[in-house]
Amino acid sequence: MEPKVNNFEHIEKPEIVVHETDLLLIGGGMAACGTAYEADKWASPQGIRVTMVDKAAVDRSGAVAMGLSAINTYVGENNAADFVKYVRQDLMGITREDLVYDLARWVDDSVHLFEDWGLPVWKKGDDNESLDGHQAAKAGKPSLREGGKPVRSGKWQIMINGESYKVIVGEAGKAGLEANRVATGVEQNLFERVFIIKVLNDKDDPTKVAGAVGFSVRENKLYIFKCKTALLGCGGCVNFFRGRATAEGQGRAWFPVWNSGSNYAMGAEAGAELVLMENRFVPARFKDGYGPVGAWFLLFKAKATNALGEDYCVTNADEARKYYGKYVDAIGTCMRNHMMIIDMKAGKGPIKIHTDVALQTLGETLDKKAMKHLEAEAWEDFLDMSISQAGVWAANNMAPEKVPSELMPSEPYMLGSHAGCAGLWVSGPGDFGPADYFWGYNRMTTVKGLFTAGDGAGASGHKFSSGSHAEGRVAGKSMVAYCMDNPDMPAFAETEDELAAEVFLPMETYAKFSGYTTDPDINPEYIRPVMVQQRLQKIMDEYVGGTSTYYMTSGTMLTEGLSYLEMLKEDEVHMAAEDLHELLRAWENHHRIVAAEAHAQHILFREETRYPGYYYRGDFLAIDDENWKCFTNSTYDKNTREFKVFKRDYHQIIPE
Amino acid sequence: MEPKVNNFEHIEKPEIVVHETDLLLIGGGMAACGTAYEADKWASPQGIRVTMVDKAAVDRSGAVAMGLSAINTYVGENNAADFVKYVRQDLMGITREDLVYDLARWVDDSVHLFEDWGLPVWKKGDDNESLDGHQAAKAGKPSLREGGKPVRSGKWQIMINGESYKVIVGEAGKAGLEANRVATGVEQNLFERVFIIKVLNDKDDPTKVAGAVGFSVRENKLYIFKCKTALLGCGGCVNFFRGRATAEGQGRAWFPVWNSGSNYAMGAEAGAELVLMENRFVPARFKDGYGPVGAWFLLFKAKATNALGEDYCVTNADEARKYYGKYVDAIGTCMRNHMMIIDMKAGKGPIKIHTDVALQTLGETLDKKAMKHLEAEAWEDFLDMSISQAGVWAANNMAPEKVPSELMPSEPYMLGSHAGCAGLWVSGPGDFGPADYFWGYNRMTTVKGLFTAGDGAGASGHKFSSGSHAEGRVAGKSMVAYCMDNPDMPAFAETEDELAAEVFLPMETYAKFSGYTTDPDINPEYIRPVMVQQRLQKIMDEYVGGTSTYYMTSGTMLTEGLSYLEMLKEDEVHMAAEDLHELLRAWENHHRIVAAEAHAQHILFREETRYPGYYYRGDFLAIDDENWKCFTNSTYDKNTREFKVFKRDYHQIIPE
Amino acid sequence: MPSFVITEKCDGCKGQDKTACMYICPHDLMKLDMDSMKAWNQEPVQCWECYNCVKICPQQAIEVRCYADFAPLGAACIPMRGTDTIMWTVKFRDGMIKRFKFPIRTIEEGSLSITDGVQDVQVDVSKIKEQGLYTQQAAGVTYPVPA
Amino acid sequence: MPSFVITEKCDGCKGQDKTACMYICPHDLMKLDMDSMKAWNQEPVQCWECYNCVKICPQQAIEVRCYADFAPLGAACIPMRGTDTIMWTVKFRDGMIKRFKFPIRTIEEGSLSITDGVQDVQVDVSKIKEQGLYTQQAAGVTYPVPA
Ligand SMILES: Cc1cc2c(cc1C)N(S(=O)(=O)O)[C@@H]1C(=O)NC(=O)N=C1N2C[C@H](O)[C@H](O)[C@H](O)COP(=O)(O)OP(=O)(O)OC[C@H]1O[C@@H](n2cnc3c(N)ncnc32)[C@H](O)[C@@H]1O
Ligand SMILES: Cc1cc2c(cc1C)N(S(=O)(=O)O)[C@@H]1C(=O)NC(=O)N=C1N2C[C@H](O)[C@H](O)[C@H](O)COP(=O)(O)OP(=O)(O)OC[C@H]1O[C@@H](n2cnc3c(N)ncnc32)[C@H](O)[C@@H]1O
Ligand SMILES: Nc1ncnc2c1ncn2[C@@H]1O[C@H](COP(=O)(O)O)[C@@H](O)[C@H]1O
Ligand SMILES: Nc1ncnc2c1ncn2[C@@H]1O[C@H](COP(=O)(O)O)[C@@H](O)[C@H]1O
Ligand SMILES: Nc1ncnc2c1ncn2[C@@H]1O[C@H](COP(=O)(O)O)[C@@H](O)[C@H]1O
Ligand code: SF4
Ligand code: SF4
Ligand code: SF4
Ligand code: SF4
Ligand code: NA
Repeated sequence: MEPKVNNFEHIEKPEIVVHETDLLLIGGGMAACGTAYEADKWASPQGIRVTMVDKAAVDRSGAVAMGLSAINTYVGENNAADFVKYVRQDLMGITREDLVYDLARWVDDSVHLFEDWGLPVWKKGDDNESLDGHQAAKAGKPSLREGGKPVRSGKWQIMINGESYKVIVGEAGKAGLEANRVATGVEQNLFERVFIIKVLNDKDDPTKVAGAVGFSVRENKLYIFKCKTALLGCGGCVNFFRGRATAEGQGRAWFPVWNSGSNYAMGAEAGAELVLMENRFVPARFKDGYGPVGAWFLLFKAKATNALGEDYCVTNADEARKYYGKYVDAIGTCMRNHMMIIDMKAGKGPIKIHTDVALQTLGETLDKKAMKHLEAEAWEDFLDMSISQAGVWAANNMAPEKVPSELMPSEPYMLGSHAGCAGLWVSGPGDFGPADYFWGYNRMTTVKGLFTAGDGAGASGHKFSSGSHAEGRVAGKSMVAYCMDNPDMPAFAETEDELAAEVFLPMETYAKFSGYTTDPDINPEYIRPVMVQQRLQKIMDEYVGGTSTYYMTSGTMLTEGLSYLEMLKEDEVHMAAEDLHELLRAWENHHRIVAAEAHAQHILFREETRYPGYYYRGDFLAIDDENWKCFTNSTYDKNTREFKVFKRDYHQIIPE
Repeated sequence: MEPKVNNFEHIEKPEIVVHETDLLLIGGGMAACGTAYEADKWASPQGIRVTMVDKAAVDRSGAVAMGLSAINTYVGENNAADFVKYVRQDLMGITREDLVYDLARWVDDSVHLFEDWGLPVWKKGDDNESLDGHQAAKAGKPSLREGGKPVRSGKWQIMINGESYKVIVGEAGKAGLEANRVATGVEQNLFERVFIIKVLNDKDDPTKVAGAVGFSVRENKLYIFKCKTALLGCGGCVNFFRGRATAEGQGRAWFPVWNSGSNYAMGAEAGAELVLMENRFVPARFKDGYGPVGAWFLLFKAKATNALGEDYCVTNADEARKYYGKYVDAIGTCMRNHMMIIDMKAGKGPIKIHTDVALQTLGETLDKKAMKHLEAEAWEDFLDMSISQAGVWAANNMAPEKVPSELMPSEPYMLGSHAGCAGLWVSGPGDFGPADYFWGYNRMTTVKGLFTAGDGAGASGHKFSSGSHAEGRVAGKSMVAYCMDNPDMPAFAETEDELAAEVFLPMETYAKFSGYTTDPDINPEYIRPVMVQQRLQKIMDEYVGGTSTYYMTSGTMLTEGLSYLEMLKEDEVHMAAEDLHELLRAWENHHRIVAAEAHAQHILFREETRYPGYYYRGDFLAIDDENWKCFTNSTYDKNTREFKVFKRDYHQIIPE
Repeated sequence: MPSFVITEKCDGCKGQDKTACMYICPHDLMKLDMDSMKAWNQEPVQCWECYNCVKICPQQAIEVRCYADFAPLGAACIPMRGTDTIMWTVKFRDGMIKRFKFPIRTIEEGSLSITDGVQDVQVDVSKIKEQGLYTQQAAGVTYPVPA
Repeated sequence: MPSFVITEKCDGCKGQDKTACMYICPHDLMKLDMDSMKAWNQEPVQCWECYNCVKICPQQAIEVRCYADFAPLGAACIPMRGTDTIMWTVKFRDGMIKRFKFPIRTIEEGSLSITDGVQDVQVDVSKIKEQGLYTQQAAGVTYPVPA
């Protein structure tokens, strides 16, 4: 097909807004709100300007938009070294132990602030019963900071009443921004509903950040940001694999459907090194509604079995050990999936989680009122963070205290903060750890001035909401330090007109060609973003180990899939967008494609099955510690659009 | 939810057309066109009236609408007993040998007529080369009837230039109808664009047919047909399982997307016995475009291998023999799938068919012109009957002579005419075979006066297009005989108003409730047919052995799936249709649901894996000839909406 | 590749009673917009790509664009159906063109006979319960039964 | 269960600059139809069912109907979000009702402070390259390093 050009012949040229700042925070989620909060404290006294850009409204943007029912990383009475061991084990032996250990040193401080800011945290009552955040306050229980006892679901997890979690954290983040705005005298430093499409590099030093460009989904405006340092705080990558819903329900994913891999794509395009992009998270979830299982397994002590009533993690352990040896006994999240999948493939489904037995067992010792409270806790878990699952219960006449629920492993996600570790390769703290893990600024990527945190920072999972916030704060402090060391404002080569033409091309294409046919959806001159996404999802599903192959792939399947991805990359320049909303979808899908290719290329490179239950290399079914107990890193050339994947050393810092 | 009623308060009441006839042919495909043609000859001289109702235009309705490139059943120089052996083997040992043998006695006559009517049939040239239908005529080659030599792809298959196959067969069928109309003096006896929703039973004898009811998709008209005998000629069941396409491509199925199980649903609701409804066809097809493989394997002698270049039917034979013993060596269609699936699950994909090697090998002995002809033949195969597949080649820059193509087993279909045998239980010919296979009229179901043929007639696959036509003719002749024996016009109990209210309820529902929300698609008061279909497909896929479990199911999965189907049955009465087109979709999906439940109930009943490669019972993985070498039949109670499944004897008629 | 209608080319079949594309589509997909008097595929997701609408359109206003959820852009298969042959132009994504011509029938549409040759017989209604289709009975074919 | 808007109840946020539902939806789904001045979900297939539009609508005009491709009809989860608690009414398909009330915050929206308590410190910029978040540095927390 003819290449497409945009000389604004068919659409109105957007207004071009150029905004100069020192720190640019891209995203307004848990990490970026932490950055805004911490950076204000260090930057404002020095007149250093902080600006945040979020594609949505900070109150309810990112993964925590709906709320959460637990804070999954709170060290409390435990210690950082044990946390490293836990994370290392869950991530199959390979993790950046400096980053994980570092995180454990800061994370509780953020949790304490959340409580200060008004987040209700469950506490233990006098008889060891659970009190919700309001009951605890009424009973005069001290805050966590003051020694209050949280209700621990697991060793690292505590329960909260988290419906407004993001509203609260967002309010504090916005307060930090506002304090900085006042201190620096700028007119505006929070831009909501602006989607960033790419980071701009310095015109003389392509390994350095210089700004970012995006557009408003509300007004016909192009936004060009100039900055000294930028944070990628755009969360993980969702819906780049075909999900299990087939139509209306495709927006229902476990992780937030609006996070589209911007972190990984923009990082890669800016030249930042990626790490462990083969890693993915395939959470076992309550079927269809994607209700999380953590509270059910850890707090309510529910058991899951196959249709024969067998605990698949017991009955399949011997079979699993054949390939995965010791990794089976130090069981982690992917291995639990693996043993479930063995039974699903064998036709021993449906796999069920016995909520009924769990609640009845807990109820044995409870009076009526306490039992009511327990039932409310069970529902709150979903009503706080996965309301659809409560809807699925109600729609199927399923009361969790009466009947079990089906579990299902989901489609794959990429993320760096939950039980996964895809992301950008960042510098560690520097006060310990090997020299090759430190290059000056904690959480800086390999691009000078470009930082990341939360889902963006790779090889260091299990941060969760609290750790993402804390890591954002660490990054914020580092960014101010970087600014102080690098006071000159960089410049980029792209002209405003070039950027406008590039960003708005899909709208020009639509305006130019849509009249050619009587249905704007079916037109040989272009492709609508939704179809790009469907094509991507199908390729990933079928060739890169999605649900429909039970997560199986191989060198030959990947090679085939990559050849289809190549054509999709050629075709995405033909996307057409009817309006700004669809333009958003177009660029989201561009990000998904880059992130997806990274995923496929990394899986192809790593010739072993490091994460059974997340994906399988049919041609290398075992874990191969001999050759692959290392990081797999990559760089991307945005001009040739090619990845180069290579190994980096894993250093063990915390002994077994 | 409140039950829905239709008292035509929000929509205009349709005109009610009552049409009386003697033979009512429901459907206008290969079988029904055969019936119309043959019945005319017997009925017209006696003033017996024949009427055809087709949901589409006969010229291009049914499975052959696009065309076909081969006639898959032509006995020719072979004999009927061998045909029975072939079919029995391909259908895993259980078949109605009387029906299959009977078919072999008639089928060639239809093929000869097709050629008389203008269908171009390939012939062998003097040097044994292939001549297309025009070249053969130019070369003066005799017709098949006159001893011309067809180009055989397989023992039973011959090649044609079949783009206009259905136009031709339809023209002859319509000519038969027109001759009958003139002979009987009726005004109209062909109703196109009328969708039949159900067969009506006699008011005094519910085991007897009395008519049928449907509606026009073009005009606001209800059609009530009164008849003495009716033919169910509505083809197979497509898209009741989730397919492999995810969006726009969901209309692309191998079998015709417009055949929605009407045969099975209307037959069951009328009280007719079903047989082998657990059987399905899962064809291995060229990936995505669903291009058939027959010509490639049989005519062009292509080989298929896994990604390692291995012939999976060889390398997996030993493993397959563990469960399926002798059935592996007498290899049939499902077993070929089975061995392919073993490799797919093991990550040895993609499976490829080596079209390149095949054409190059055939080309070795050919000159340039002959080579061009061969290339054209290769393309014609798809351009005649699966144009999408040619499109997939072109879209991927794949020339079949240069690169291999990927194969993929499809989602399941139910059909009785191709390599599958779901359908209605019909009487055999009666001149041979056991007494329990004959009840008076060849191809009559267990409902008096209700006949079927083609995809509708079960336990006798491998009729294909030609056999379906011939079987339709057999049925036509029997129907006239039945009419002669039963000259009284039966009557049904339902009033015209009741039928109108029932048929148009989805439109009343839409008109009444759609304004409640600002988007008529998302409304708590109803469900649109497309979502009913999506829900059905997902249930079938996940619990009844669809593609996403690699065709695995089990007693526990089926039981779970049936509980979801039960709720879907409760919900389908809440379907809403904006217009007649959507009303068509509503009723198609009602038919799919009934057919789908029959499928699930039959699979649940048969406690073995009779058709490995089509589906697996994880709890009964082997073939169990001891207990299950029998037919599984069922009846449906349309009031309780329950199936009763039971065994019937298989009698071997043709010795090994 | 659902079908699509080229706005400029469609003339709504000149306001005839029924348009050619509506008449032929086996799945009731083609619809005429009464305001613009142009046709469109009302449910592309249900399109089988049978090309019947494409082949029948008197204006060559209908083409098919490969299903975008799995086919890369830029290819097309374009038929030109005559009275006895069909010509196909296959355009590859990379621009390569292949052309093919196939027979479609040996007797002109509308002129086949069901009373010619072997069909030219009067059935014997009294033999209706004997085996054999009418042509076979007339030709005196005898039927094998299994040994 | 994508969100839907009850025609009667939506008042288009009284023609304000931006409607509440448009303001809040994290996925840019809610849109105001300028003719009818009513909102609708422009892309239900992308709806996460986060209920933020439902919770924020001043007219209680938005509800959610379970995703029809997998959920049977007739159920609903209906929130009523107050200043410090949220009330949920869960309606089962069979009509059974469950009600729950949960805390949502302990400090009123808009009134949290980032300069109170431990936050009330001036950072020492010269220590920016030392370990510790500003609160921790101020509190003199010392950092473990691995043994
Ligand atoms: C969705 C979800 C998430 C979790 C859970 C359940 C559910 C259902 N569980 S449980 O399963 O265990 O139950 C956890 C739990 O209970 N406890 C916990 O602590 N964490 C859980 N998470 C994980 C945490 O939420 C997660 O770790 C953090 O939120 C990650 O923080 P961060 O990395 O900052 O990502 P974000 O999603 O919060 O924010 C992303 C921001 O970027 C914006 N954005 C994205 N792309 C952009 C672009 N191109 N331009 C501009 N802006 C652009 C977004 O709008 C957003 O502001
Ligand atoms: C789609 C398809 C089919 C085949 C093949 C490839 C492809 C891509 N292959 S290969 O794969 O091997 O390549 C075969 C091949 O090459 N050679 C061959 O002989 N047969 C093949 N078939 C099989 C035959 O086509 C098939 O066996 C016969 O057509 C079956 O005949 P019949 O049972 O009459 O079904 P039909 O589909 O023709 O007709 C159904 C009719 O019913 C109408 N209808 C349906 N429901 C109705 C309702 N409720 N009310 C009113 N009308 C209502 C339809 O409109 C239609 O008229
Ligand atoms: N069965 C389990 N055993 C141990 N930890 C679990 C289990 N399920 C979930 N978790 C942990 O609980 C937390 C929340 O998990 P999830 O709800 O699955 O996101 C994460 O830290 C998980 O690793
Ligand atoms: N699933 C597979 N897909 C593609 N190549 C494979 C696969 N399994 C093995 N191979 C390759 O096939 C060759 C022979 O492998 P083996 O099965 O070990 O004899 C080696 O080069 C393997 O890398
Ligand atoms: N590999 C094969 N070996 C033998 N027969 C086949 C093979 N593939 C298809 N057939 C037969 O070819 C005909 C058309 O098959 P298909 O094109 O798959 O519908 C049917 O009779 C099939 O049973
Ligand atoms: S057949 Fe062609 S000209 Fe006629 S209405 Fe359809 S698209 Fe238009
Ligand atoms: S290609 Fe076939 S199914 Fe599609 S609209 Fe045209 S006639 Fe209908
Ligand atoms: S928030 Fe409510 S009232 Fe306001 S526009 Fe949206 S739906 Fe209408
Ligand atoms: S429920 Fe959430 S995702 Fe859906 S429209 Fe409302 S705010 Fe948007
Ligand atoms: Na789908």
